[in-house]
Amino acid sequence: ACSSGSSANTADNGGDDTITIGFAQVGAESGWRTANTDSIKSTLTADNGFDLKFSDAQQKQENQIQAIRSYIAQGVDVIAFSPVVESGWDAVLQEAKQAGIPVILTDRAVDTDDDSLYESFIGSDFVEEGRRAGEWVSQNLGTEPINVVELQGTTGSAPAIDRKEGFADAIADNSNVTVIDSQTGNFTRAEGKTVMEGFLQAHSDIDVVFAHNDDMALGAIEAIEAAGKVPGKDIKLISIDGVKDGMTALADGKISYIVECNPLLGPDLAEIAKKVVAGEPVDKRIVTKDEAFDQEAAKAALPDRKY
Amino acid sequence: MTVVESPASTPVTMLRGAARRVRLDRRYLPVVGTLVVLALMLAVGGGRYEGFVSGRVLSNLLINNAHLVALAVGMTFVILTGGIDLSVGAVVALSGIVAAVAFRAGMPAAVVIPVVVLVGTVIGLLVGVMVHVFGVQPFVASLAAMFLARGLCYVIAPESVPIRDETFVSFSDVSLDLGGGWRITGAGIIALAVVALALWLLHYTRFGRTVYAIGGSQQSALLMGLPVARTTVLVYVVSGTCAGIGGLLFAMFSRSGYSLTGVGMELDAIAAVVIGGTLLTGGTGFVLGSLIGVLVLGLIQTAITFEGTLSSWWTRIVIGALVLVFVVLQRVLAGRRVA
Amino acid sequence: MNDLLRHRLFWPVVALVALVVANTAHQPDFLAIRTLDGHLFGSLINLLRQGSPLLLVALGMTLVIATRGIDLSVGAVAAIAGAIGLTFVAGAGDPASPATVAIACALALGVCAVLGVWNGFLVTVLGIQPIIATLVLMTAGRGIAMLITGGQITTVTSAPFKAIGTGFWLGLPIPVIIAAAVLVGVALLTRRTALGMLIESVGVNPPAARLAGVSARGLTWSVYVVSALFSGLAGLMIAANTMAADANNAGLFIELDAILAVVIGGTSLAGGKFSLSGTLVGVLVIQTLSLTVTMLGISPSVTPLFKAVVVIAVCLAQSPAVRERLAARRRPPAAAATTPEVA
Amino acid sequence: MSEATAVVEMRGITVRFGEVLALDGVDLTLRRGEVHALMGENGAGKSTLIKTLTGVYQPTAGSVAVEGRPVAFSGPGDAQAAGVSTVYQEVNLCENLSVAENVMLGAEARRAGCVDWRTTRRRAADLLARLDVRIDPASSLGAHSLAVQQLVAICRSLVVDPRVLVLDEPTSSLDADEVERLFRVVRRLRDDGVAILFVSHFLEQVYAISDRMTVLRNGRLVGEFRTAELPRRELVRHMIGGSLEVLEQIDQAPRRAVVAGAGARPVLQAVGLGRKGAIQPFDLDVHTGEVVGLAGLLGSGRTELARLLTGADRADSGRLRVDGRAVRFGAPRAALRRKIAYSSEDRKGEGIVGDLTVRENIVLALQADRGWARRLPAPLVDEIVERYITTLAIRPANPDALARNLSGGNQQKVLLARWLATAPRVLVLDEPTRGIDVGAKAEIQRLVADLASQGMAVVFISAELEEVLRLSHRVAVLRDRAKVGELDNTDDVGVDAVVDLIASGEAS
Ligand SMILES: Nc1ncnc2c1ncn2[C@@H]1O[C@H](COP(=O)(O)OP(=O)(O)OP(=O)(O)O)[C@@H](O)[C@H]1O
Ligand SMILES: Nc1ncnc2c1ncn2[C@@H]1O[C@H](COP(=O)(O)OP(=O)(O)OP(=O)(O)O)[C@@H](O)[C@H]1O
Ligand SMILES: [Mg+2]
Ligand SMILES: [Mg+2]
Repeated sequence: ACSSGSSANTADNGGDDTITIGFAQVGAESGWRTANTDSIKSTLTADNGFDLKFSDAQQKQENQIQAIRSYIAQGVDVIAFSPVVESGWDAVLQEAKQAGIPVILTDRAVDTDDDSLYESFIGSDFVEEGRRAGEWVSQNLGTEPINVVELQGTTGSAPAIDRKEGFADAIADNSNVTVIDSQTGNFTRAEGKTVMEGFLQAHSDIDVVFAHNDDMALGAIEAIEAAGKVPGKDIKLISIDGVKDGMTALADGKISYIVECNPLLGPDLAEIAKKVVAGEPVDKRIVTKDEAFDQEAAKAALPDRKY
Repeated sequence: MTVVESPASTPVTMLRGAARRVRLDRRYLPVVGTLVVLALMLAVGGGRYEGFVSGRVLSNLLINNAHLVALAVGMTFVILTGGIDLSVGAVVALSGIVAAVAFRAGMPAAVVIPVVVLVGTVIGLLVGVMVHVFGVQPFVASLAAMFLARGLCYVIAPESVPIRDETFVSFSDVSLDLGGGWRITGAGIIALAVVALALWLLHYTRFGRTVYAIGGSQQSALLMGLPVARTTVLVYVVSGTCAGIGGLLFAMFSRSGYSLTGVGMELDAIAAVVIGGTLLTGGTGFVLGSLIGVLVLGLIQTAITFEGTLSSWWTRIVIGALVLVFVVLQRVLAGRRVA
Repeated sequence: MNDLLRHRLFWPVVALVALVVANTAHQPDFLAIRTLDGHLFGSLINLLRQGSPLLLVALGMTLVIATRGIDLSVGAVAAIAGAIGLTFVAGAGDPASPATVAIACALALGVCAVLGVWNGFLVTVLGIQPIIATLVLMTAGRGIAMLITGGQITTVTSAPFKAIGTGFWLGLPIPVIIAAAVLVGVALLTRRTALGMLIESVGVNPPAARLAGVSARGLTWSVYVVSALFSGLAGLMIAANTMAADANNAGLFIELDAILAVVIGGTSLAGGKFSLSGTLVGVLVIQTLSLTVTMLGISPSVTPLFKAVVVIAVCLAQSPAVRERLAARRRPPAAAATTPEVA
Repeated sequence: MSEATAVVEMRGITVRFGEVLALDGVDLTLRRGEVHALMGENGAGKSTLIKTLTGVYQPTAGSVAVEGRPVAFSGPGDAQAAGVSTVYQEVNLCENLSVAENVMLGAEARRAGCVDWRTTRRRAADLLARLDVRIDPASSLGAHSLAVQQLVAICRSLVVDPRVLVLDEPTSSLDADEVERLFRVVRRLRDDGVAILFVSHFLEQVYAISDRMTVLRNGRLVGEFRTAELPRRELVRHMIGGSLEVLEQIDQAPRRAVVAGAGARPVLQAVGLGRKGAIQPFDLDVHTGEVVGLAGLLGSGRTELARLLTGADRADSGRLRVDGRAVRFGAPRAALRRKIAYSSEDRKGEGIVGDLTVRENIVLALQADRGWARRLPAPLVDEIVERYITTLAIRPANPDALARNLSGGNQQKVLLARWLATAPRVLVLDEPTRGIDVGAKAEIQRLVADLASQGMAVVFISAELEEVLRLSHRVAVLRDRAKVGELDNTDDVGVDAVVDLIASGEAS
């Protein structure tokens, strides 16, 4: 009786137009991710006409694929997910397609030849983020020779690769800016601090720190202060994300520039999901509006910063 | 005597035979315990979630965890000798990457597939040699191999590399419909074949018996004149090879290679083996138990998805709690063992 | 000379010295120790400070391993301790008062003790294999920590709390003082009393220890409690280091480093004889290794390779087979025992 | 017997372990169709010589030849392949496997690359039947008592049709009946031309079975002798080296003292104590100053009884009283609190803590009883350790040696020292003289008698009925895991009376 998983879900086949949406989240590995989850959970509510099925993959692709398969078996109306990795989704997306369930990607893209496997991608452009950070450094600080150290994200992860690439691109034609060292701080404060301490030992002439996220920058600030230097003066910091702690540090002048990576994808997702279910056409690529902040902008934005 | 066998006698004797076998071998108790709890979980899940006990969901258990089955099988060999192999998660990543990069370079599947499995074999051999010849503790030897494999991954390709080779893709698309929503994929079949091969190796070859003997007491096995050296090395080779196969299966599953896959997968494999009733001290356990162990872990994951509203932290807590409930129930059913 | 060469810790110490030499060659003032405002600064001091949490965790791990156990939950416990400590301070009326911080720490350590009791209960009473028993808390523990912080990275400003991670006392970093005190305490407790011998007897031959009237259960149980307590202390240090309770990443994979340190230090995972000084050396090797990666500017992608090479080198040099060969070259040939045990 | 051809020739074997010179230029010749006894005190080097023969140890100097060809086995596997089959001193089998698997491991019958379990099991059953071991071949080895395991180990050595059979103390926990059965097999093999090397501390057995013997002392060769031409006293003199003091001790070994205060309240009293599947409910009184012997055949339940008395296993019926007060032992610790100590028969599995030193092993129980916080003061430890090393002649007399490096007999002495050091009121000794040489055995027997006369109560288990009878005031007889009777050991009670009781279940 209950053999066919694709049999219609009983919850929404009447006149009632609640949309059942399965969301497979990466995990809760950072404050950014938590804000992202909160945004999705608080937007896709019953009041807004959604029945959200949420799962957390704990940073494992296999768990995410498993969750998507399970959503297919449960016969949801829409599947949305933030892919842990870029590639490796063809098979399961094919299954979703065969079951007639549209898929929306958030935050990170997938690498596939077959565009028809998903309806739309909502998220930031990591390369662009790195490029914007690089451009700012090049224009504002690169007027004289400076030495930059880079705190990379988790080795091999898409944001780390893309942000590094974008940054390198942007400073390529400014001979004043040299990246003298680059290590991974795994996107965490503690490792950001440890690595920065090492940098400070190994190099006496660091002018700028480029951190792939705020957390590592915050760790680096601790290290710089502990070494008796003043962050923002002796050593300037640039980072990406714009979480509250980072913005506070920016407002305090400890960080000099932050490129935002907006985690509040809930509203966009809700809108797209409704359109997709209604059969309306949607853009294949929806890049979220990411701002960039300097000290003044941060002071202005901080009071109503939600995350 | 030419007495016509009464129709009732066959099932009765069969039952009696089964009962005798169960009574005879206390060693099977942990596995039976695991099975019972698995059934219990299915019953509870079925009552709680609609469509939980369906052919599709249950088939997915094997489809989603084929790679883990291979890893757990290899791990069973190692754990039976009283060792442990922490390198398997990293080997999965490494062989996946090697596969992806080789395919990207345009090599044919007929070359790539054996090479990928061989990658695992070589790493396993390395661990085995360190453990046996140099007397390095298995935990450390395999940890070093884990670093090594992970490092090689980053060197080969830090980014995730998709696999587009047509032979490979079409092979990983193989899916047999068994009716009623039940299906099995090529990966699933390979995994089951690995299990069958392991069963044969462990129970019908001298190698297998030596594995158990070493787990019982390495010193005794040595004094009994068994080939302890060769077997110890081989066990890690088997585990490495299984990890290579696991990597292949994972590559089929995800159609990509990525240096960060399989972080912590070794712990899943170990957990599956132990849940399946194998003692970490070595000497007791069954490969079928490990298969069931994998299914249990998969079922826990499925239950969590079906629950549908758990936040990240509750997910972790619930997984921990379910593993606990499972292990405790299994102990109760299998009876206390002298530790 | 021979005795020195044959010493258990000879090769780990050689590795340590080699790493320090490599760093010094690359950065001549690596060994320099400066004073700034009466506080000691320098790479070596940093090394010790960064290694303090690992040393604490590894000390607890050493004891657990001596009883043939293993504790995978240390990282999760550390995360919980940090979460409790900082969340309490954040919620308190006066985050900067030492009293608040003292209560926060006591609370965190108290909870850790309970977690240790829980682990010990699973292992000794229910008889679950240690690796699985502690795997439960390893998985669930981070969830609990996140539950406490609400999934956020709790950030607080509180000078006394911060001192646990980065403060100085008598010119020395406070974490180093704490870790050293714990090390000395454990050493005294195990070697000046009979505790060490009893723990080892439980690890070597549990049935024999039981018949000899050793309360194996009590000892095993308390070892897990101690391990959890030390992990909790380490967790507070980690949290205080950045003044942020990161439930996900605090102490991530620290269990592997700790086990590695214990084993490099010559304690066998099969239980029995343990060496605290060995663990100290192991911790220093691992910590120096990480620092070396940064100091020498080794590319992140080959970092694990570099670590693998060093670990393999140390382990092989330490291995009985190689030692036997080295020894054989120096002394008249000895009977090579293929089995360690003799009837 | 004429000089038959030499199958094994070991010449000038020297083995050194660090500082210890375990063997120093020892020769050994085994001839076809002879039973050759290897004799020597504990630690003389017998087991080491055997392990050198089978390739477990590589000699520092010397040569080994089998059938005239020089060999250098790299391990027991090699030796086995060359027809040298060995039963080592400690039972070296795998408890996790079944009896049949243990017997056949490495020699399983195979068909088309697969183990043929049916044939394998049948062959195991045949071998077991040859030694008259009546146990289920499919049962798990760990479920059997040490004696049964020893028999299984012997069966195992016969699997491959050996040319040389080495038996290192195979009889140490067998009773007379089992020994006789073993000897029948040994004699048959000898007649088939197998060379047999036999180690035992039981002189009667050696004289009953061997044709020739090689005597070692302190790792050196004393000489090779024909058994028939060497009187016992002479043999013992060779083994212990000149002084005949010990011999006198053996001759005047203590005969039991007068039963002290019969009717007084027993120190330890079991009423209906039992445990399902292990031993049926039994009553037993043990008085101060009394030695109670337990007699019975192999597997009759003596060990189980002892374990219930001392909290090693938990009883599920009946009561236990100490000084008339009811007690309940949940663990050996509780028993030790009341000064009741149990020395297990399984010194490898439950006795010696191999990785600890001799010193630590000796004080372990005493220290455990004091609690961890109150460490025994070093001078006291040294005094205790010193005392027992001397009294029991533990060799090497180095308190810092690792216990696992001691010879089997010396490990047993260390174990005994551990229990004596706790100064127990009731001492339960399960096979305390297992694997101990003549001199030390006499010493231990005397010690037991002395302790009893000083007021200690002793429960004494031994496979040797004579020994039990010589020491005990009373003998409790067990059969089929039940206590079937009790004898006051007056002068007219002999071995026969006990055997009768075992056989009939009724006191004569
Ligand atoms: N691995 C080892 N390391 C150090 N010393 C050893 C080792 N093996 C044996 N010995 C020493 O060698 C000597 C001979 O021991 P062996 O076991 O051969 O004695 P044995 O004659 O078999 O005695 P027993 O009758 O008690 O079994 C002993 O002094 C023992 O302590
Ligand atoms: N754990 C166990 N499970 C099942 N049977 C057991 C177990 N332990 C012992 N037995 C069996 O119980 C019987 C009694 O064994 P026990 O060791 O008490 O006898 P014993 O008189 O001391 O003999 P031995 O001379 O062999 O020491 C034996 O037949 C033995 O095989
Ligand atoms: Mg011996
Ligand atoms: Mg017995």
